[in-house]
Amino acid sequence: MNTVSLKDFIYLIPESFVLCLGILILILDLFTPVNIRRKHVLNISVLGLLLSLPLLVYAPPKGLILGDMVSIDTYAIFFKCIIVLSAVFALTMAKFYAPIKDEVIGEFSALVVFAVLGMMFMVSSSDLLMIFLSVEFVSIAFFILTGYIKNDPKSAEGALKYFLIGAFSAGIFVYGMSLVIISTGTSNLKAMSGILHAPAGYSPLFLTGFLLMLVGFGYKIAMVPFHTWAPDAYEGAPTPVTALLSAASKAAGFAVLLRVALAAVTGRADLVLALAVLSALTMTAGNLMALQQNNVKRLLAYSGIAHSGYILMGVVAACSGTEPELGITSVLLYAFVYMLMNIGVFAVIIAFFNKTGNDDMQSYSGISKSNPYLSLVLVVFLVSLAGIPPTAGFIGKFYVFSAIIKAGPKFLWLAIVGIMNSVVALYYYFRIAYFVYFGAQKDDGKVEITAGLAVIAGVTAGLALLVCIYPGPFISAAKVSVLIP
Amino acid sequence: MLLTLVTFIPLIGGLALLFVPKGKDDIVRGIATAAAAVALILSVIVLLGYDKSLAGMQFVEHRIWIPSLNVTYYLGVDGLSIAMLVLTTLLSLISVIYSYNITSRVKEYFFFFLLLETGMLGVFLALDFFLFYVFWEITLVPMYFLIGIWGGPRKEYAAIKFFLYTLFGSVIMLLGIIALYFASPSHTFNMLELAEQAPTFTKLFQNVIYAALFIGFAIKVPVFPFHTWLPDAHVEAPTAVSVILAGVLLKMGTYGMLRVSFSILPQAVLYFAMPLAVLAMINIIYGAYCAMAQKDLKKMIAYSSINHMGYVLLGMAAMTTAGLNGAIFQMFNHGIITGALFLLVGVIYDRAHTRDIEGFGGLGSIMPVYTGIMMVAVFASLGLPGLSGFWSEFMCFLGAFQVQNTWMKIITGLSAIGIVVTAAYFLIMIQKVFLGPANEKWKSLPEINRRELITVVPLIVIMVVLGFLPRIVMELSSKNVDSMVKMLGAIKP
Amino acid sequence: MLILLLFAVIAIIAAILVVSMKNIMHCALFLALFLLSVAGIFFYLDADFLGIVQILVYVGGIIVLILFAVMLTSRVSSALLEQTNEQKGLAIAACLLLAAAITAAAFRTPLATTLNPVKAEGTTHFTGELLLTVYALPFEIASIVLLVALIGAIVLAGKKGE
Amino acid sequence: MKKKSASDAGKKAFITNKFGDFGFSIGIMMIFAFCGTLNFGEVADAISKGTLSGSALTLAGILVFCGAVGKSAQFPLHVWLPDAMEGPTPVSALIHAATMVAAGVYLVARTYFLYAASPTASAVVAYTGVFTAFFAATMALVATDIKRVLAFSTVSQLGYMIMALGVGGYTAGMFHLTTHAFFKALLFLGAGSVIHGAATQDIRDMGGLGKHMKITMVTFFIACLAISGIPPFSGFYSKDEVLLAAFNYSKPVYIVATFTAFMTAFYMFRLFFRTFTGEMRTKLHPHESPYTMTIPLMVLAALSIVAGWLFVQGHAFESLVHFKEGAAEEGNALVVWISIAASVIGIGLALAVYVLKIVPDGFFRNKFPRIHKVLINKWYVDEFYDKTVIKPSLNLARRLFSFDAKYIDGAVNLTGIINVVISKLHNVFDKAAVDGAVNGVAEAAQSGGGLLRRVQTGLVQNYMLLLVAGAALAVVVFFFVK
Amino acid sequence: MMFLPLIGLSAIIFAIGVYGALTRRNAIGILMSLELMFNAANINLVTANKYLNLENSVGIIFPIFIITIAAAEAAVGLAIILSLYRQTKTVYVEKINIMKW
Repeated sequence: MNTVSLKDFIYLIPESFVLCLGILILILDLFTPVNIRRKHVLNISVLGLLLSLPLLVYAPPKGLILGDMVSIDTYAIFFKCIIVLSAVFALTMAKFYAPIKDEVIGEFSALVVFAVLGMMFMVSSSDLLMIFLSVEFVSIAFFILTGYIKNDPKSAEGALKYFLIGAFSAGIFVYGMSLVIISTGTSNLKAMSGILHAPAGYSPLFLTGFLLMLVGFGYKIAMVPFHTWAPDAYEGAPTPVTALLSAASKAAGFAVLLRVALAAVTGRADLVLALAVLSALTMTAGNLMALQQNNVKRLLAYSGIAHSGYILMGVVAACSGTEPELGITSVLLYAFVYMLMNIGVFAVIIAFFNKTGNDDMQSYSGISKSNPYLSLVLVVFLVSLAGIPPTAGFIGKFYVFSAIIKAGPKFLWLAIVGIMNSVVALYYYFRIAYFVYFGAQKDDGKVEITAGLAVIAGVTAGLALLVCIYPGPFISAAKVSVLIP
Repeated sequence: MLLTLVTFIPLIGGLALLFVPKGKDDIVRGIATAAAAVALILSVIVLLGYDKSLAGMQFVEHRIWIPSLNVTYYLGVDGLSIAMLVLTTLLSLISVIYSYNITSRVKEYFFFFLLLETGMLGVFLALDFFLFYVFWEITLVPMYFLIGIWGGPRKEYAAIKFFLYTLFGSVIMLLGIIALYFASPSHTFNMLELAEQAPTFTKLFQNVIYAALFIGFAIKVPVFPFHTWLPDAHVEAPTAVSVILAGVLLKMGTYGMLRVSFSILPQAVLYFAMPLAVLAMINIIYGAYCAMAQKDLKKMIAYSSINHMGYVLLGMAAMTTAGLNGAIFQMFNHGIITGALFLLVGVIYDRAHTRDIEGFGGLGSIMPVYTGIMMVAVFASLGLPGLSGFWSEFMCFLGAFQVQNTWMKIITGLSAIGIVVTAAYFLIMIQKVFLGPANEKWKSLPEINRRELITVVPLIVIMVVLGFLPRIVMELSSKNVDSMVKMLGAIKP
Repeated sequence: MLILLLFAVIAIIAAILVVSMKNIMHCALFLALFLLSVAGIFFYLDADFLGIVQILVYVGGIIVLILFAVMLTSRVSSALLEQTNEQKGLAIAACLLLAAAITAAAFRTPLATTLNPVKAEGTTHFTGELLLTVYALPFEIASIVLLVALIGAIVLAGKKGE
Repeated sequence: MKKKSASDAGKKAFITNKFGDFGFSIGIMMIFAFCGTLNFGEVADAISKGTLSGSALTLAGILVFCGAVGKSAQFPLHVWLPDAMEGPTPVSALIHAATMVAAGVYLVARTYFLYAASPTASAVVAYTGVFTAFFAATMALVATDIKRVLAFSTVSQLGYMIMALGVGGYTAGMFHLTTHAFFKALLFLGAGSVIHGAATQDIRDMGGLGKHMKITMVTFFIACLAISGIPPFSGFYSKDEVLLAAFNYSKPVYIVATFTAFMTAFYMFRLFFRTFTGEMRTKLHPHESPYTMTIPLMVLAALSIVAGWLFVQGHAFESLVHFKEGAAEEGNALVVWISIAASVIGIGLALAVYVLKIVPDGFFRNKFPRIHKVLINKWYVDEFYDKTVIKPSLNLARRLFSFDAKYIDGAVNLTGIINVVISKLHNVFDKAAVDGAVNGVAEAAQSGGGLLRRVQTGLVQNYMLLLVAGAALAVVVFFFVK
Repeated sequence: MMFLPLIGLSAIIFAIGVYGALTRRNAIGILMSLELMFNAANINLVTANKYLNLENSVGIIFPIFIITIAAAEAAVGLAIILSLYRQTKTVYVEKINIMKW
């Protein structure tokens, strides 16, 4: 039995801070009158999350602590920053999102904060037990958040589907884990990696278990064919939750998937190939289905699936060779970039929702005439999502493609599939732009641009442009955060 | 600093536009014109300061941009790009002036337009492949909106088709760029450095990369069979955008081939010379015949662009001094001439609201000045000696014929059929539109107005002047072409 | 050995009944039976603490919860309705495939199986020690998860915000 | 309508010339490719050094000749010249027909070193020339438009010159070019005067104009004599030299050329007699043209008379052009007499038909209606071109374009065969749904998306089944397919 | 040695659970089937702990957490079902498909 120093809890100060924040909000919620709750409670949670950022950035990385359960490394910190940032944005958006009633806004923000906490543990996890626990933690929080809008059957239905598929895949996930533990004798990734790389390390039982585990990860990152919940949950969930779900939850999923993959997949050609095939499937299916959508949130869900495919390309690149750095960097960068643009796009969607009352593309018809600012910002995000310079999306795509090309000619086909897909993707992204700019104007009414949404949209758009125009700091941040397996 | 200024002044102007209060369209137009004019003036300063006796890069700006990727902000001009630089700024200013007749969503229009100009200038000036790609892609989005919002009846279709097509090409190009980066010993995007390291690339690698880049460039040119976006885009685009599209954007493709493929992948260029020549031939003949079949004036000129870009390709496939010089010159000339033609078509369309060749007749007596100008442009386009188009076409053919290869000679010979067909379709058009009895329906069409004259006349003057003094442009590129031919000659087996 | 076999058979039969009974109430009861037999297996495998937890949490908590929900929705949970959907065939095929693959993989994996000696005092003390050392962090997190679930259940099922 | 045909003619002239230039430009490129220069002197040197020789030289020569064929309206590109007579005034017709076309002849003469070095090329030139001369003359026999007759005669005379160059008589060719310029200018201006006076161009409507337009008639007569080659008018000297060169080159060529001289005399005097003699056929009010028109006529008439004689004095013309072809050939009395005889017979025949009416007017037309029809229709060359070149070109253009619109677009959009297959399937299953499938990619992608979309049934257990199936499939593939 | 038979048992129970989750029309029924799946994993782990040398005795600790999570999920899941029931008056999942495609 290892000796475990409980003093290492000191390295979990950011997590503890977020936990305390969540509890504080719950308590505060009790003593705040309903009419000022939206303002005060949300402000405090945003502020608190913002405060945790410096804690994260300036806390020294430590490596594996607490019985090798979690790893406080720069890799995790990078993802934690993404998560916290997207939660900050999501909560700010929630302030202007009417369907979430004042009465429950306190619990809402507390749940978001707890979800953030879960995701923070998730990206640090380096033990199957921790992975399971934190993944389920996050899932449970999101089940609740998805079904948060009372009286909206879509919200409840989304939550039910999300929950049923989530719990079901959790069952498969944990069963896979049990097989992996049986076959390797350990639940610790580091130890597992060592055992696997011994001769005959990959037993059939392990492979079966790992594939079943892949279901759990696949569900988390919306990988085909485990993606089916995403469109329904995205459409049903309150839009701020959708934003958080697509930006943070996905990033966290990738963080933990990559961590596991680096330990278990690297050097196993067939597993890498399996990931590559899944990547190709994911982006293709996601894009093709997105072509059909008229609901913007649903469309973004499919597009998010496609983006998962792109990020998986980075994972494939990271696992395929002896030099995983570029692949890991590309995953980190893409996750960050994707967070930026998705958050921005959802901010605009909320603004438009506040005007039109629904998320259908057709209802955006000609909206650019009355709302040139938001429309232009929206175009920046669409361009970015399509991966066209000078936007962040391009840098992300560039890195992913770089990584996959560097992995050698054996994954050239994947790169080409990716290329084809980015062309298809352009079509549906610009279908939104088509309605916004080319459609016949419906009425003259201006969207009441709430300052907060405008700021979020503006800031994320600015960042999206900055990441391409002056990418140095972002890239070096990703580079120092590369996980050395 | 000069080149940076040239490149970004339009963008700065475009951003400034956004802060103009609503309804002040004249201020918007003023700012846009000023920005385009400043860019033109600066580019002329560059041209005057350009030393044509040197083959190397001039006005170089080199700064670190993304250190971790070894990406640099690297601008410079040489003989390949200087003509394109001036062409771009000139046509942009002219198009901006022509666009005064745009009345809806003026602010957005000029914003997108100036953004487009920055993108185009960047493409011609960038010497870092990454930077090049960024600018290359920047041109797409404004073009999409320019066609999609202010275009003709089928604008949405044309816009998305243009966008998808060119994006498809450019993403494949991106793969090629990345592969080049990793293959180069110093992991660099610097085009000049890559050119130096060209010998380290294997032949197979060069061929593969060439193919990847070619698709990207070919779609832009456009080379048969990637050309179908062009007629649609041209027909639906507003006049000024057509001018830019034909005048400048198409050149990005051939410029890319010269700048990238010819200097970085010389082996592959030699390997693919013959296929390129065949494609050039197809472009010339096919484009000409398609143009002949058109009933729509604008579509005809659009197809004539395919035809004329074929000459450029032929000159490039020749890889001789005359051919390459001719190709570069033809790029410039085609920009000027086709730009003028589109403007002129725009003039008549604005008046008659139709472009049906059959529907006109006898305009010569109704709009004599307009007819005269149109004639000059048409004759320049079909290569009448004494006008600029002749020289470049002739040089392209001459260069191609010089190649010591029977097939090449046959291809060149066949391509020359295109010249005849070109003359045929233009003359048919002239006859149907301008000659013959005046059509009663158009009796009251007003003559070309001052704004339109201001835009067209400079182009006509350039055609005539270059018709007599082709050396003005030809000299600019000759040094670079010499060294390029020498380099290609050295590796020839 | 026989005891184990007995528990195993009961578990399987109960499991099958859980997924095939028409009356949802009966299903819940068979689930309880299943959980109890699994607890029996745990006891047999010297995991006495876990067995206790199984009985307490599952049978005492979850089953009660489920029964509660069944009764709340009883108006529609009529026993007369068909309880399985049309994708039965496909589901059976997929499940058989999965079970076969897992079993085959297990049989093809050479594992050095030995009987682990069990400490005389049972596993409770030992488990507690582990939970406060190596597994201290998961233990803490588990408590937060339960807190979140609690809040969530209240928010979702409660009348607040309607 | 007049203007329309004028613009048609302009177009025709331009395009036909382009065809010639097409060959010409390739020829130039070829020369450049071989010799590396386009300087005449240097090219000549290169040829003498053998840099350009053999079949390449022949080809280059023929290609360069193409330019002359177009510009000088030689068969088969002669079609534009008669139509160009539609030009508004006789003066412009003069420029068009008499002087501009000389450029082609000049081109061949200027590049004589090509032909001197290549017998095949020069033979092509010679035969083209003589055929054109004959061919155009036949058409001139029946033409009724005064300007058209002159145009055909121009073509014919140009054929003469070209032939002369082809048979090696460079000086002769250039000489004929010079003298021809005088009398053809005279003829055109005379015709202009006639048209001005009679207000018609159709010689069938004229007759007896001589009474009213004396100066015109006399000068026109002089020009007709000159072109017919009657001594001592200028045409005699040059034509004589041309025929001499042909005689020395090849007898058949010579015979055809001489026959052409006969026809020339006949149709020129046909024109003359029908215009100026006999009865007036319509009620015109002809009047002599003003002095501004008649004085040039007189000057040109004088030149037409003396120019030939002047130039042969002391080999004046040869020393002027000095081709390196050695001394001029000796005169051949036989050739001289035969050519004079041919001309005289031609004039006599015309006299017999149109003045003395020994042979009834229309005799030929009635006797050989088919041949007449062919000639009137200019040997159907235009129709032939229309059927074989113009229509097919336009058709090709249309086809290519529709091909472009339908297939390339479709096929490219869809990246290949999938589109075709899908559209075929559509065809089989749902005929009504078939349409061009132009936007293949989008369609294919859309329908692909549509199929995939069916996966998203909205039923959560379908989703779960998919999930399990995916996992099971992965496991199975992993263990059993590998 | 009962190792492999116990693994087989868990596989069977897992398969039964999956089958139930795929076919039960009643959402609560699905929930119960899910419990079977979790228990299958628990059996695996406990068996492994008995017969294999697992690091840190993860075989008996992990099930504790699985049970905890199962309880939490059951609570949340039932809450969701109840919330939906209140709106749509049904617990049959195939009737819940307003969102699709």
